Amino acid sequence: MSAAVGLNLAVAGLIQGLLIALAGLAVSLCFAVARFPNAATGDFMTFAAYAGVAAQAWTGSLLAGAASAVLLTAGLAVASYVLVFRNFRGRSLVAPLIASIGLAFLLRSVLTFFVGFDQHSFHVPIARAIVFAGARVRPIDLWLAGTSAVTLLAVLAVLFLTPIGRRMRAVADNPELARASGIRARAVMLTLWTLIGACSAVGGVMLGLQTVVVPEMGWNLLLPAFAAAVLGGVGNPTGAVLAGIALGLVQALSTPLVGFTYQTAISFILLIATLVLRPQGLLGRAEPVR
Amino acid sequence: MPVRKWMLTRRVLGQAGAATALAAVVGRPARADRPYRIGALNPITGAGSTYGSGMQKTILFALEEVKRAGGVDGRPIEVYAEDTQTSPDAAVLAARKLIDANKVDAIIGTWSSSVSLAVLPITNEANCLLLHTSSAPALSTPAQNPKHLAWRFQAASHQIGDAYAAIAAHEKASRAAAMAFNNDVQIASVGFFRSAWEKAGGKLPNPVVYEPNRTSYAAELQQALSEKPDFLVVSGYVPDTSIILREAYEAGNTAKIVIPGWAMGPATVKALGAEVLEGLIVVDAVPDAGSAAFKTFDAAYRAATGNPGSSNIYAAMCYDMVAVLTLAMQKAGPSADNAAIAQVIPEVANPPGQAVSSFAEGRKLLQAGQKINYEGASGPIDFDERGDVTPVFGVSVFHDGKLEQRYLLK
Amino acid sequence: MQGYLTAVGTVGGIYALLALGLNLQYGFTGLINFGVVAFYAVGAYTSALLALRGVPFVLDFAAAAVLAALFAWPLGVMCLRLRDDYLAIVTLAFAEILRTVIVSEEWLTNGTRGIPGIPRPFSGLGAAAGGFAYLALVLAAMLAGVSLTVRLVGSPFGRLIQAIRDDEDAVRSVGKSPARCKLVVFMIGAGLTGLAGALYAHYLTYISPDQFVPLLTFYVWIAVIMGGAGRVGGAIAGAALLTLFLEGSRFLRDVLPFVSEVQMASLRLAAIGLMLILFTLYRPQGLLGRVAR
Amino acid sequence: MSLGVHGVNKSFGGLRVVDDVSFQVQAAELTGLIGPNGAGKSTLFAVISGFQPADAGCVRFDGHEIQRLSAAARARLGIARTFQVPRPFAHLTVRENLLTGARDQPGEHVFNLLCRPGVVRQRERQIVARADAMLEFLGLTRVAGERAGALSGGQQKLLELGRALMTEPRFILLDEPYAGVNPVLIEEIERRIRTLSEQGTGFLIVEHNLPALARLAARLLVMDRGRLIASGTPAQVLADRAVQEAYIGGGP
Amino acid sequence: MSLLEVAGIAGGYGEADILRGIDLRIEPGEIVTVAGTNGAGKSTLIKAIMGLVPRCRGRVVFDGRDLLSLDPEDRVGIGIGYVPQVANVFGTLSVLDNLRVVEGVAGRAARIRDMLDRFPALAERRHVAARALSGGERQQLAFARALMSRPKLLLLDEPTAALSPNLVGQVFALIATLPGHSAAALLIEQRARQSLAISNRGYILDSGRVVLEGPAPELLGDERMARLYLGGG
Repeated sequence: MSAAVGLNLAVAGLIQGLLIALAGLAVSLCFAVARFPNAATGDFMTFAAYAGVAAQAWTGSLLAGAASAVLLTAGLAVASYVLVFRNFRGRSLVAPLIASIGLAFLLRSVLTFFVGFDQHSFHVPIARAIVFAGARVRPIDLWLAGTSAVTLLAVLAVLFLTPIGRRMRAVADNPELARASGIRARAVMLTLWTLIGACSAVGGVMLGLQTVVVPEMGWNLLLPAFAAAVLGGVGNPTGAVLAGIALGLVQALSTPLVGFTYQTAISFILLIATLVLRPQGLLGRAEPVR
Repeated sequence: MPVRKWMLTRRVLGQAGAATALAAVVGRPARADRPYRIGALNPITGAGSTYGSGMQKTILFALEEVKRAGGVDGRPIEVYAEDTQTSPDAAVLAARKLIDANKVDAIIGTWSSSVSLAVLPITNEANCLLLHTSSAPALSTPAQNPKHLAWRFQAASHQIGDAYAAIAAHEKASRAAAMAFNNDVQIASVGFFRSAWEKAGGKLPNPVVYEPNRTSYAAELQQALSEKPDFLVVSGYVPDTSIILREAYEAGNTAKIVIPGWAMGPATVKALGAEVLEGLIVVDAVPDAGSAAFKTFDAAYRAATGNPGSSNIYAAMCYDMVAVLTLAMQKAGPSADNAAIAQVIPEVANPPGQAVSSFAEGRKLLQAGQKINYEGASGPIDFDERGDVTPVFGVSVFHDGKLEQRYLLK
Repeated sequence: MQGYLTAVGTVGGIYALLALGLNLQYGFTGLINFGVVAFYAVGAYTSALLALRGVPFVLDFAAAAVLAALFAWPLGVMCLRLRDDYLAIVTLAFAEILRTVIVSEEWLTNGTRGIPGIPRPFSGLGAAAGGFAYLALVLAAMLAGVSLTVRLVGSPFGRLIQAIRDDEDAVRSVGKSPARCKLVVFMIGAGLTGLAGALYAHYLTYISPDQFVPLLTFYVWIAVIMGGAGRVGGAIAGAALLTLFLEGSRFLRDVLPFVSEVQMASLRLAAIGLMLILFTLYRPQGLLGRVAR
Repeated sequence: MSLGVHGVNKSFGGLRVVDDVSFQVQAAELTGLIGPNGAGKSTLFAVISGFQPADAGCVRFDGHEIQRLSAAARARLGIARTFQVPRPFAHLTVRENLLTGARDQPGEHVFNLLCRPGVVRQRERQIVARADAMLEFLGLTRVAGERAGALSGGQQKLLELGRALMTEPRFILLDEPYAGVNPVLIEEIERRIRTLSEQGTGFLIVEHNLPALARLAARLLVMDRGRLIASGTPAQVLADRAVQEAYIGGGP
Repeated sequence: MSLLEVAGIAGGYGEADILRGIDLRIEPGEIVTVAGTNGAGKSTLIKAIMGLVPRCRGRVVFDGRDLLSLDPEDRVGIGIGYVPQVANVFGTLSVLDNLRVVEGVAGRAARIRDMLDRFPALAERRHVAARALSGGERQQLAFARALMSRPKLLLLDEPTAALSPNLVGQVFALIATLPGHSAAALLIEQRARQSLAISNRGYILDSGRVVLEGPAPELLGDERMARLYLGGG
């Protein structure tokens, strides 16, 4: 593999990894604070992509489209918490997990009911790639990478630098102690779901910009997102982001060795290997026995 | 499509058929007491949903045309519609329902090879005809099609592969490359492309097989373009092809790209724009835009769906299925069973015989005892000994945002 | 109509067998298996490939069940000492890996081309009688699954399983190994799933990788959740309800004239999703189940 | 037969809960283990019974090192334990709880279940008979068919003792067997323990009810803050100044 | 009027009751010890007052307000602080964040400075994740966190369990200063003598009921008390 080929693979992998990281962060946040794996994350992304396409068609501006997608999806996530997930407090994680699968199906079918199965796409100027030290970088990649990185950092900043983020981490750490410290669950959960929605929305719009907008797009990214969340250490959002990026890179860089068909399987093999050798995740902390 | 209208259509067709039947009973008794039932089994939902409802509508309006032309002598026709969901399981149950509950004699319009392969044993066992639009080679092997009841209206993979090679020669390509979506049909067609191209003295590196649902095909493209080809076949479907075309442009690709017609939708043009598509070669067993059958089909299709007939090649095939089936029924006579009908299919579709472009024309000539050769909306519709249609490929090139047909491959 | 009903019964029976397998794993033992479709595929491919090499049907079916169970073994050994949800993630990943292997390893599985021409038992009897005989075979397998479940649950082994659900440490303290019991259940469930796969392959006579998608796993989950996890009758009722639902929507179109067929498909999935949500929220024990723990 | 711990250490997150503890308990000599809360008694039990791995040191039973064996394997070897807070199988009936404790039920293997149902049934009959006798002894016959989760705390304590006895142990670790049990029953249990002890079953008992324990035990071990601070006959130990300090706390 | 009045409180987690009708009161600024054997229901009593026991009946009045209708987070708001026995700090948060996280504190920054002044060991390690603290530091942090909201009543669940002797002394000294900060304390202790020494009154629980109660000096001299613990020693 020549350096240029490797470099190009790395660029592609990085973009892919940032997408997985966004989805993985949404999954991980939910797992850390609400304590269940949210299978509807992928369909939040799909919803965001459709919302973005529609809003772009309506306003004529990609920025406005993306912004409305973020707002609408955050609203959707909060609504799903209020209407569904709030009611599972104190039950095992299977119940909300199954309900989130149901929500995923419901969201996707409501979308297809109204807009059908046809392919849609964002309107973006298409430009030739810039060749940079042998690596081809598309201008859109720079935008995608930049936006994803900014979003990831923003979410982590909310989590680590703001009072509400601090409370969120406290709830994730020990829900009972959090209540006994006077932390109000409602505000924390509403913020959490807003973040989950926003994170999925940026991921969905990015995915839509890079590919095409179809009903199954988000669902297809769900497994890698779960993989990132687990690899990063269950309930460790920073870990999920790093693991997502790593997964994208590994997938891309492994192709010269395993070919394109096994590319996706690689991340799952890695996932299983990690669980066996290091059950707490690559960057995780040991889980207390519950 | 509103179901109420469809149910009405079904009933009207039945009644019209019954009237014809009554008239015919006097002369010829035999099986005329029982209508001939057709099952329209299309991919209304799932991966084939882009085409499915257009196919179903076409079958209904084509049968309507048959009825207006006076129907098949001595054979009233009923039609029942079902959805395959583009899934073999659902298709099997739907086929079962059609055969067992609705007692259909022919199933027409199955799409995607896995669906047709799953349905074929059922139709075969029930002595039911299967007219399909799938390209898997296995569908016409003696093992799978022992009674010769299955007929392929879509170009088989080897024919498409040969077409790619012919285009490469026509375009004077020196170094060719290929990418294929990871499924039976696409891998087979680039495989045939490779063998045809190498037989003609060219060389082709291993085709790059890619997975569906990837967020980027940059790496795959990079490998396909690594030998600096001047000719690249991308054999896939609409979503993945859209991504690949855009990424090829962004990567500064200079090779001529050829894609099959089914990988191109109205959304592709809208999404990519004229500049990206400029020079793209699209090959398809295109409806012979000049043919009379295509004009009739196109008008009816526009009326039924609001889209041009050229946007749904499978609908054109369904149109031809109805014509060929009813003409064969007409020729075989009202007492004929499916074996007899199947036997005369090549006789009404292949040369020699006077060229006809509709059931109405053909019926008149058959009544007069003449030989006919149906020339259809999706091509000339001539079958080989295995029951595969031998298509004519149209080669079109994008220029200034418009697809212009350049030449035909026969 | 009889032939159609036979077909619906056959497919429903296969779903019921799948639901019984998952019910044993999740309903009785709490193992979250999200890779149902993988064991199903193992069974289907094993039996199909053996049958095409001339191995008698009885051995094909047995091999399908055994091999599916054997595939469950390493997964179980890896996961069952970890937290409950790890099994869920590993089985989900395993299903995807397996599908990729089936797609890629053409020498064995014929890749995306799939395997046509799988022989079907009783096909010599003709369409009607053969179909009926096959339905009888599927129902017999289902009843075997039911009786196996009933026997296991009512046995000292079943008692141990329930004890494990209550308190694993206490089970250890009396000298029994929870991991061993869970592994056994996981493998038996996988074996039932593999048998269902074999029945499916020989019924359809054609299998290809795109028939083994994750959606199928979720269908089986839906059957178990709706019917009632941890109840033998629940698995059967859930599978019946699911089949009725999937097939019934074919006829529903006639009474909903304002819905197009494309929209009908959306409505079908929407209804499944909504039912999952409502069941987990308001009736977690399912139609026939006892109160979920 | 004896049970010994040698230089056992166990820490949780930097906190040394068991600190270099060594002792040897003879089966013939019923032994009590006392000490204030947090002294590390329960953790030591967990280390001996295999529920927690020791950070250092080893556990010997009957002359064999057993610290590599799983908890279940140690129980099969004959070391039974109860838990400080009762852990019955809440959804099983009281009788089923006892049945689950019985050893050598071939019906707990699927192979036997399907291939040797007769053997399974026969063994089950024996086990049920033993369980019923146990119920009788514990005075739980009246609630035999009730779900264990519905019992009072004291009844659950008894049930747990019974379940441990069903494993036919050679050595029993009892973690506060009297907590929440009424005084009449305490004497009853005491008698039973004494009988078992005389028949050769070893006992190590953690108990806060010192009078009751002192009546029973031949020897007492005292732990405080992870260390073994005293051992001897009950009279010696209770008179020990250090023990009193550890228990009620020293004066101001 | 008493600061806290508990009347006939009963309940538990599973099907069986752990608390079986307990009456208890605490006056403003008073330190009250609750002692008893393991499983007597001491921790459950504290959690019930905090609102962390799912099934709970009876009457709990704090500062004139009925507590049972309030969520735990709201009980913090009206002046109850809680230091659990284990898991009493947020291990993944820094020391500073453990203090900042408390909601509804007027003049939070100043209050944090107060706390750090009061616990110099914490001030030194303010940016360290709490899980890296030693046992004693953790206990201090848990106290500081609970004191952040200026509680009128502090519920302490065995604060000296598993601490080294010199730390035990420190903790008791710390508790003894609480009334000076106008806080009452409900203290669960195994070291009954030391605990009663700094307490005004005490209660002894057994099997979810109060079996002995009275002023601390009386209890210390009560021979039943000694018997319960040392068998007449």
